[in-house]
Amino acid sequence: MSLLTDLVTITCVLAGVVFFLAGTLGLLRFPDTLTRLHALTKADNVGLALIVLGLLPQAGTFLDALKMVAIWLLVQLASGAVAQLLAEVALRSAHAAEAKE
Amino acid sequence: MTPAASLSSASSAFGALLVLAVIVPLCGLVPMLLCAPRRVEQVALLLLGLGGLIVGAIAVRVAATGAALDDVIGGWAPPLGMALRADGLSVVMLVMTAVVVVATGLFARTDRAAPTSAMPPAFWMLLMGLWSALNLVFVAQDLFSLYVALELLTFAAVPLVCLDGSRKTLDAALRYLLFALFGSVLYLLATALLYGAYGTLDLPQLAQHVRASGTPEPALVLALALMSVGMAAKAALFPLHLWLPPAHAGAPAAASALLSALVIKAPIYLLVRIWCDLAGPPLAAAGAPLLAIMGAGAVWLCGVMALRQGRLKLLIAYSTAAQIGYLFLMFPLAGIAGAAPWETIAWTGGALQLVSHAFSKAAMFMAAGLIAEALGHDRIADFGGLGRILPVSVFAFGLGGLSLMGLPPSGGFVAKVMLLTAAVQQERWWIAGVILAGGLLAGGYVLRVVVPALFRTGGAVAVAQVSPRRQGVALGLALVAVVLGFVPLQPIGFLAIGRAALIGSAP
Amino acid sequence: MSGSFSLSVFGLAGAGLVAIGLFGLIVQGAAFRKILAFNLLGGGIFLLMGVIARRGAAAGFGGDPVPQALVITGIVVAFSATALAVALLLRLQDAGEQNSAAVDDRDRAARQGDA
Amino acid sequence: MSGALDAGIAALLLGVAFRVLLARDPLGAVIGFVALGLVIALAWVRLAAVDVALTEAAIGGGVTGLVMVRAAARLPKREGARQTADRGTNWIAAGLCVLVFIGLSAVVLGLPEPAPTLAPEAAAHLPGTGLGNPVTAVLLVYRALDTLLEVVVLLLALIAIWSLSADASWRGAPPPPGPRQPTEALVFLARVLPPVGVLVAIYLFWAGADVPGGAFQGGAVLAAMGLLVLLAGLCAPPRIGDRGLRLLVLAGPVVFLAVGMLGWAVAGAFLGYPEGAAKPVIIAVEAALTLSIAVMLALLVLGPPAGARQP
Repeated sequence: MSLLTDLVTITCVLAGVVFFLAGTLGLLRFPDTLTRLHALTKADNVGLALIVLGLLPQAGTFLDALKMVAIWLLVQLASGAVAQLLAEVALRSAHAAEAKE
Repeated sequence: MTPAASLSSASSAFGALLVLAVIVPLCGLVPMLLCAPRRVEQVALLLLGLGGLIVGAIAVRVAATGAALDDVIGGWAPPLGMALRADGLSVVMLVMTAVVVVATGLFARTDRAAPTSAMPPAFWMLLMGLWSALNLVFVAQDLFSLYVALELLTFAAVPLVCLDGSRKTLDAALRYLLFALFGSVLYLLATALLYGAYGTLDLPQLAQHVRASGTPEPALVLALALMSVGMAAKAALFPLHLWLPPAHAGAPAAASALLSALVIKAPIYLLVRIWCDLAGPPLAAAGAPLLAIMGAGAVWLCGVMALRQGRLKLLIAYSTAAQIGYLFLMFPLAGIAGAAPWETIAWTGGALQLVSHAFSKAAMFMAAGLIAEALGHDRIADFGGLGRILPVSVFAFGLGGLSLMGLPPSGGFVAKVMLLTAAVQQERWWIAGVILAGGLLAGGYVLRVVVPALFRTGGAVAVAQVSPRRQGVALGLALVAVVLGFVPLQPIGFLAIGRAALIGSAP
Repeated sequence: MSGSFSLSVFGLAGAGLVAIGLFGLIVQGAAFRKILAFNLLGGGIFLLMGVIARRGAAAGFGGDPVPQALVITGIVVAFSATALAVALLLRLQDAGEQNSAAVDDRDRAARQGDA
Repeated sequence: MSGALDAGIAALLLGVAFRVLLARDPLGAVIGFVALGLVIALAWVRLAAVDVALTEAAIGGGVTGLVMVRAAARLPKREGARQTADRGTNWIAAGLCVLVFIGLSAVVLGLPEPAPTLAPEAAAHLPGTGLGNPVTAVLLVYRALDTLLEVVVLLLALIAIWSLSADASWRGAPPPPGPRQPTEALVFLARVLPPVGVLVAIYLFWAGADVPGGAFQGGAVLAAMGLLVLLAGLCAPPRIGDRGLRLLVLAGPVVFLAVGMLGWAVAGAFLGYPEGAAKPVIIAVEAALTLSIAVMLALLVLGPPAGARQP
């Protein structure tokens, strides 16, 4: 039983880490703000989801598990909203640059 | 709670007065923020009276018992808790502060005849915060409380510079703030290191640890260096004085008086405590000459700068930077490495210089403010005939100038004679030379203002009336500086109250 | 926490942060960057206090609570200082944008009208 | 393993700090600064100081970061740009700072062993206070005067900032902090997050008596929620002359001062607490403090009220 849950945890967390790494790579290598944002939010949201999923079996109590899910939800909310804000700023400055040219 | 166990460390009877001196001005902020803006001034004046009474009571109590006043906050003795203490020197500082603050309040009061000249409500709130912070600096024993007090002082003092909201004063205020923050950050770092080395923040306990341990810890050496640089930045000691002239000269007269007379004295008082109480003899012997060299630089360079100013307020501001230099000459002369520096004539001389500078400088800034108000400018070149227009203000300026020059009768005279005596006795001729040369420079810049004002005709034309009450306040402060000239030329016992116990007794 | 190694590492990081902040405070020309540098310097000092607190772990506590409490106070004070400095800087900016003499006169008039 | 983790955090910390120092434009520097706040918060967790970690993340990085972001946005680029001194000054300053680094490191690494600590003393008196969190005990019992004065520092900083207003009678409101047309995402966030945030703030304040948390952390989260609502333009900044607002600002200091003075009556010392009933009194003080700190932090971020010049 414990071996199985540990296996699930390791698999999920490792997969999550891969997503984080991919997102970070995208952040560093992609050419402009919008594509970077795309890499960052997609990868990080899935990555965090996988890590939370992997840690759920390790949670001592139901409350702890609930807290982890709540954290995931809050991060989703925040990163979604922030990404949209950043995207709008990026679009606006891109338009401004075009107008100047 | 176990008060029985923790209340062991003694608060003296009436120790609560120390807490009151700190919190009463703060309590005043509550009605000031809730009442109508035009009532703020009345609340402030009421509190000035109340605060003055509290400080008076502290002074009477300490003088009557001949012992320091102690208070342990919440009954939690150091090192876990924190204590307040007023010894002879602190009481002198508290009284000096109270006199200047109350006088400034009376000076800044709205004239019924000219209500448009009223100070904004913010001035009165900042005045209360400033007073509380200064009182805390003079009575706190805990290094971190002192840090908080210094920051309170900064936040109260900086906006006073730019009350008129002009670009020039805002610029001066920002520069002042950055210097002050730089100073407090270094002080905080030093505090952290001392706690890491000794496990307490209480100054008397730290002093005992330092004296018990023999060779100085590296942490102590670094902490002293950091605190000295930090406090020198806050006190505008040469060569960190560049922020002072624009800030002190740009502020309204009442604010300049507070800044020049009181605010820069707080870091200097802390330096005295750090070097005399905390450093321990070997380090004090090494550090004192360095402080004195910086002081000598200030006396010389800032004195010369004051001579070259064309505007009266800038001249007075540079003279502040020069005069605080004298205070640093005190360190080697008082033999702070010795057994009882507070019994030396240089200790008394230093304290007297600090106090008489406060009174005379406050008087001079007020007089300068009145002159600027009456003439519409403060260009010294156009002061011809000023003596006829504003005799009382010019007289107050001149009397204040006596202290700066070190001419009798004035507190500055007695102070400088005492420092000179100590320098000659110890055959430190270069210090004696600095004191004499500084006096000549001061004579030069004071007479540059007074002589044309009194003996030259023409030029000055009054464009506005100034109130006799304000002139009276300036004159009153100048007279206090003169009266200090009648203290006897010997160490004053009051200044030694409570100091021996600080270092002598075991915890 | 693997004992003294980690403490040394954070001690060095704190000292480094202090040095970086100090450098910025001295050489940066713009007030805005000086304010940032002041915060770096403060952060380094707090970190050193954290190391000192951690060294004093005893009585079942992970660290000496006294320096930890001091840091909390210090962070709040540093924030107040930053807010004041930024407000001053922005006000200076506003004052510079307009004809300063005219602004001063209007300010004074506003003050007098309200008093 | 954990040593490597700490070394990684420390290296990241210094790297980000250099980025803040060297970034060309002001916004880049500020973004680095906010990131630094998070890294430092991590360091605090590793140093077993969760109370401080929460404060650093909420105030040191969060609210301070917000102040700096607003400043960076309003300043012209050249004002916040990196201006280097001449080469000579740079080298002298660099030399000085390297010396400071070496001296400081030597002192900190060479501090005496065993380290002096007040932890045992703080622990010994903890049962008498009724509190479980030693940091809260230091802040509100042993060194309560410092905390009282710290709240006064906030109050005085607020007065100082208001005094910069051209509106000397303090009737107006600070200018709205947000963009003129807030985006839908921001508005959505400002509608959804505050209830959660308020809950977290109340939890932090309430739990602070026994586990990490307290008035400052709770107040900072509350302030952030208020600022979020203002940023999204869901309501206008309050007029600073408002009596209710002033009462909120003063609630903490007044309750704290009143409790302090009651101490003379019940315990014979300023800020002494009644025997056996210390905890409820402390909780009451903390409740008032949380509210006042939240309001003051938010007002400090908002800045001086627009004066006559900006109608």
